[in-house]
Amino acid sequence: MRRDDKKEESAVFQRVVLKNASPYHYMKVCLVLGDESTRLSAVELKHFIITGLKSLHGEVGAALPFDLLKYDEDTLTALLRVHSRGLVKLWSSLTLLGSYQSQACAFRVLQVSPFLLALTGNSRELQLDEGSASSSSG
Amino acid sequence: MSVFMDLNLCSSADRSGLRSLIETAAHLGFSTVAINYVLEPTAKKKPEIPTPTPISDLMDGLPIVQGRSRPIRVLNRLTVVMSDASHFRLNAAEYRHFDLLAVQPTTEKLFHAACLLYDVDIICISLTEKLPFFFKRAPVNGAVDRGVVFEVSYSAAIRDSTLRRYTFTNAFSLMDTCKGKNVILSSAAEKALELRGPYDVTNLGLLFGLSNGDAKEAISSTCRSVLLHAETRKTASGVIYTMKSSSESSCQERAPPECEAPAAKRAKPT
Amino acid sequence: MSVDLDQTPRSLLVCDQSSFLDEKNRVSSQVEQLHFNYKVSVLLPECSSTPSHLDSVLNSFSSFYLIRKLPIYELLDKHFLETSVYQGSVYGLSYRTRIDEDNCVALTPDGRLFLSLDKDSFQVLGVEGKPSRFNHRTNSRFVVSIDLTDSSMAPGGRSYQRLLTGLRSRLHLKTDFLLSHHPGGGASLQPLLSRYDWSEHRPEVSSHTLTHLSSPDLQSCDPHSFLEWLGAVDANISCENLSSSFLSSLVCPEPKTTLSRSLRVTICGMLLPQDVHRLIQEIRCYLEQPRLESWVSMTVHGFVDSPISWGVHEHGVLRGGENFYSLLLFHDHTYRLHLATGAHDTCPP
Amino acid sequence: MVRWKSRYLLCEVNVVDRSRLLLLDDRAVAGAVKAAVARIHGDYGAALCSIRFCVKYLNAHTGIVLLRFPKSCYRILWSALPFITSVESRGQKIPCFLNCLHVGGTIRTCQKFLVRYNTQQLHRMLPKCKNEEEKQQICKAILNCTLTGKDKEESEDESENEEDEEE
Repeated sequence: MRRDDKKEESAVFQRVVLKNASPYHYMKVCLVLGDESTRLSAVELKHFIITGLKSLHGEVGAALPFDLLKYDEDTLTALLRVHSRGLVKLWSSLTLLGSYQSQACAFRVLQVSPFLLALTGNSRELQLDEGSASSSSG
Repeated sequence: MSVFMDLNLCSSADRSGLRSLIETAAHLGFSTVAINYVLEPTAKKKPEIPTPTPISDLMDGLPIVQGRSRPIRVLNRLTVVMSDASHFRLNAAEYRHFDLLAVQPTTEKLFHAACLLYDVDIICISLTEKLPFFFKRAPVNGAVDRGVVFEVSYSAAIRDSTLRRYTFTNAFSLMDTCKGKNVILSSAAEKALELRGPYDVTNLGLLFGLSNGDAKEAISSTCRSVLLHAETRKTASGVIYTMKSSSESSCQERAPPECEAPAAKRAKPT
Repeated sequence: MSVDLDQTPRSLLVCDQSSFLDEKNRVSSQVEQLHFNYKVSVLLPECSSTPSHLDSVLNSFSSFYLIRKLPIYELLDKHFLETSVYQGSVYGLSYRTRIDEDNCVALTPDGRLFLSLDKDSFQVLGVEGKPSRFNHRTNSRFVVSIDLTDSSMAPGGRSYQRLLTGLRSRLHLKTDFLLSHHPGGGASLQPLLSRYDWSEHRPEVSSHTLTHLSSPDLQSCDPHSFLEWLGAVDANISCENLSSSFLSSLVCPEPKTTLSRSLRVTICGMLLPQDVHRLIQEIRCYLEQPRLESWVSMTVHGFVDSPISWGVHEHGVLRGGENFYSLLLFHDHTYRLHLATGAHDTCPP
Repeated sequence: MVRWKSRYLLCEVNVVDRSRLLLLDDRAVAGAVKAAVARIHGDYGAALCSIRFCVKYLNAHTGIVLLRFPKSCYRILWSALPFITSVESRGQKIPCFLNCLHVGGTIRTCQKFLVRYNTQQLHRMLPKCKNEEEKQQICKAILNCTLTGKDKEESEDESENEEDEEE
């Protein structure tokens, strides 16, 4: 982490560059289950993720603090927040989680970013084909 | 960087399973996949070299890669599990049906030979058991110089905790030896839920001891050089490419789309 | 080689603080330099419905066109160059291509064409370029940057012919393409559009009312907490947690106040910097009237897969290609600007 | 030739009842380390702990162990050592803890450190002797042992043969 003030001409104009200073990383994940009718509550999901952390990274992993910021039970989509130092551990244990209550499952990580704002404006989600446009061809 | 590839999807007799594997891979953002046929000769019996199922038989239209407007590209690959030098026949005509050729040596001697002599594209390391040998720098460097790559598959690590430990151990010692060069990461998935997205695989690469950049190359650029290496195997040093004119139509299909490119340029690995 | 699982790829956050009244403020140039904007989201505190001025600005954002399977050599068409590119203010960006995998193309309003190509395509094209800054071990991606307004690129010239034949007969680069132009520029896109399968799209406006929103003290809040809070508002995440809670310990930074009714307006599509600039002016007018809360925040997200982010600086994707800025405007014409980029990007201006 | 870089951790096994130290053997200590790493760092740690990890030297009399870890991951493995509370050997559970004395890049540096450390310990212990006679005995015993190099005494034995450094 470095913080260098590039210039400070007056009290009015100030510019600060923060490099690698983001304290958290944010992940947008979606759980895919073999049996699509299964539903998990938020608490169950968090426990499930902790199980994965514990099996891959042991007690150190299980103690890794992370937050379930938002969770949609219908789509099994969740937003996670984790300290930047724990990102690789959390992500890898999500990747290697392969079964939930003896049914196959997989976490699809949709986006990872050091800024929560970036998760709300991902241009890869831009869909232009579904109607809503006055289309013509020539 | 080039497109993301997963050069190991397990073939199976179950066609709908294979179809859903390819569909999932396309959905996850892989632009090229290879269906892997495993040949495991033993001392007693020598099984026939399988012929790959044409993709057109498998599915009507190829699925579109997510977020792109082009369909996925499907290749065929043969993996020969070797416990004896006689199991790998040099220049066997049957091998020519496959786009990619891989060997999985099980003894140190064969590993040495595979690295330095055999005309193959990929050397698989069995990651699910304790390795019967150590990786030595000399053969590994030889393989790196020849453009042969090593493959690490992750789906065993999803299935079982013991297999996971072996995968990590073996992958880590491999990376220690080859320093992250010429390594590809692939799934070896049998079921669609064993596949993981490209960025997930990259992150997993960090646990195998790869750096961020190396891990991303392991599923893109290095895979591309494998494909080019495979093409040079079929051609005379990548300069001349022969096609049988009788079966022109079938060959044309398999020939890469950008055939007009100067062959020498395209064939250079890396 | 050593095992270090704690490291994460680089990220950059630039925080500017100044006033619109200060002559040295660079907001307009910073806004202009981010050419390809995907989404703008405005947060109006203590506001129940979109003020009519803002509404009309939002609804007058320029529309954009999607052309399917456009051969890129069409951009070098003599007629297109004369009627559009030389007139200025034409924005073009390849669509459904990913900067870390595919060939990407961008056309900037000053008439520069950027091609970010993989190694095969670059060698086949045979035009001068330079290796991407974000290559790792081997040069596997190359960037070609061409100034179409330059005299050497005039139709008929040698380098023009070289590029044209490269694109037309060797590379056959075809992609879906987003095209837009600022109406003031006088460019006309119709001749090009008429030859291909195209559709016109209007930026989508949506608004959302938030009640009982807790907000931090904006003057004292540190940049990362502020952006986190803003992100939570944009993503509809509740900050009403206890710090000891099991599920989530995200809380609004102290000291906080509660806003009874706030409005979030978003607009999404391919947005032009000129329109964003107009929106900023309108927000400043809005702030001049006395209100309960004297600030407005505006966030602009750039396209993830654009070959360039700010100015002509190369942009890439390692894991996420975030490039966005967030402008916080106050009643007294002071502002705070946060510009953020991910790992494969240069420092914002 | 490129060398495999390793780190050697010189540890002291602390037990309540010193007589039970004699029950220790290489395999028991290695097992205890592996179990602790697997518990603290999970499958990932366990996997790292099977790469070139071994108990290079164990002195059951003094309770000194020398562990070898790959250099690239010794920190993560080291962090699990404090969590060892007992070593199970020959069917018996010996409550103990490991105290890391020195971390070295070669066995030689560890040996040098051990000699110095034991000398210090000796100087610390000598004043505690009950009478002059006992002191003399010990000194004599030590002198004998260093001269002949063949130690049958129970005092500090430094005759650990220098293991060849791996190439």
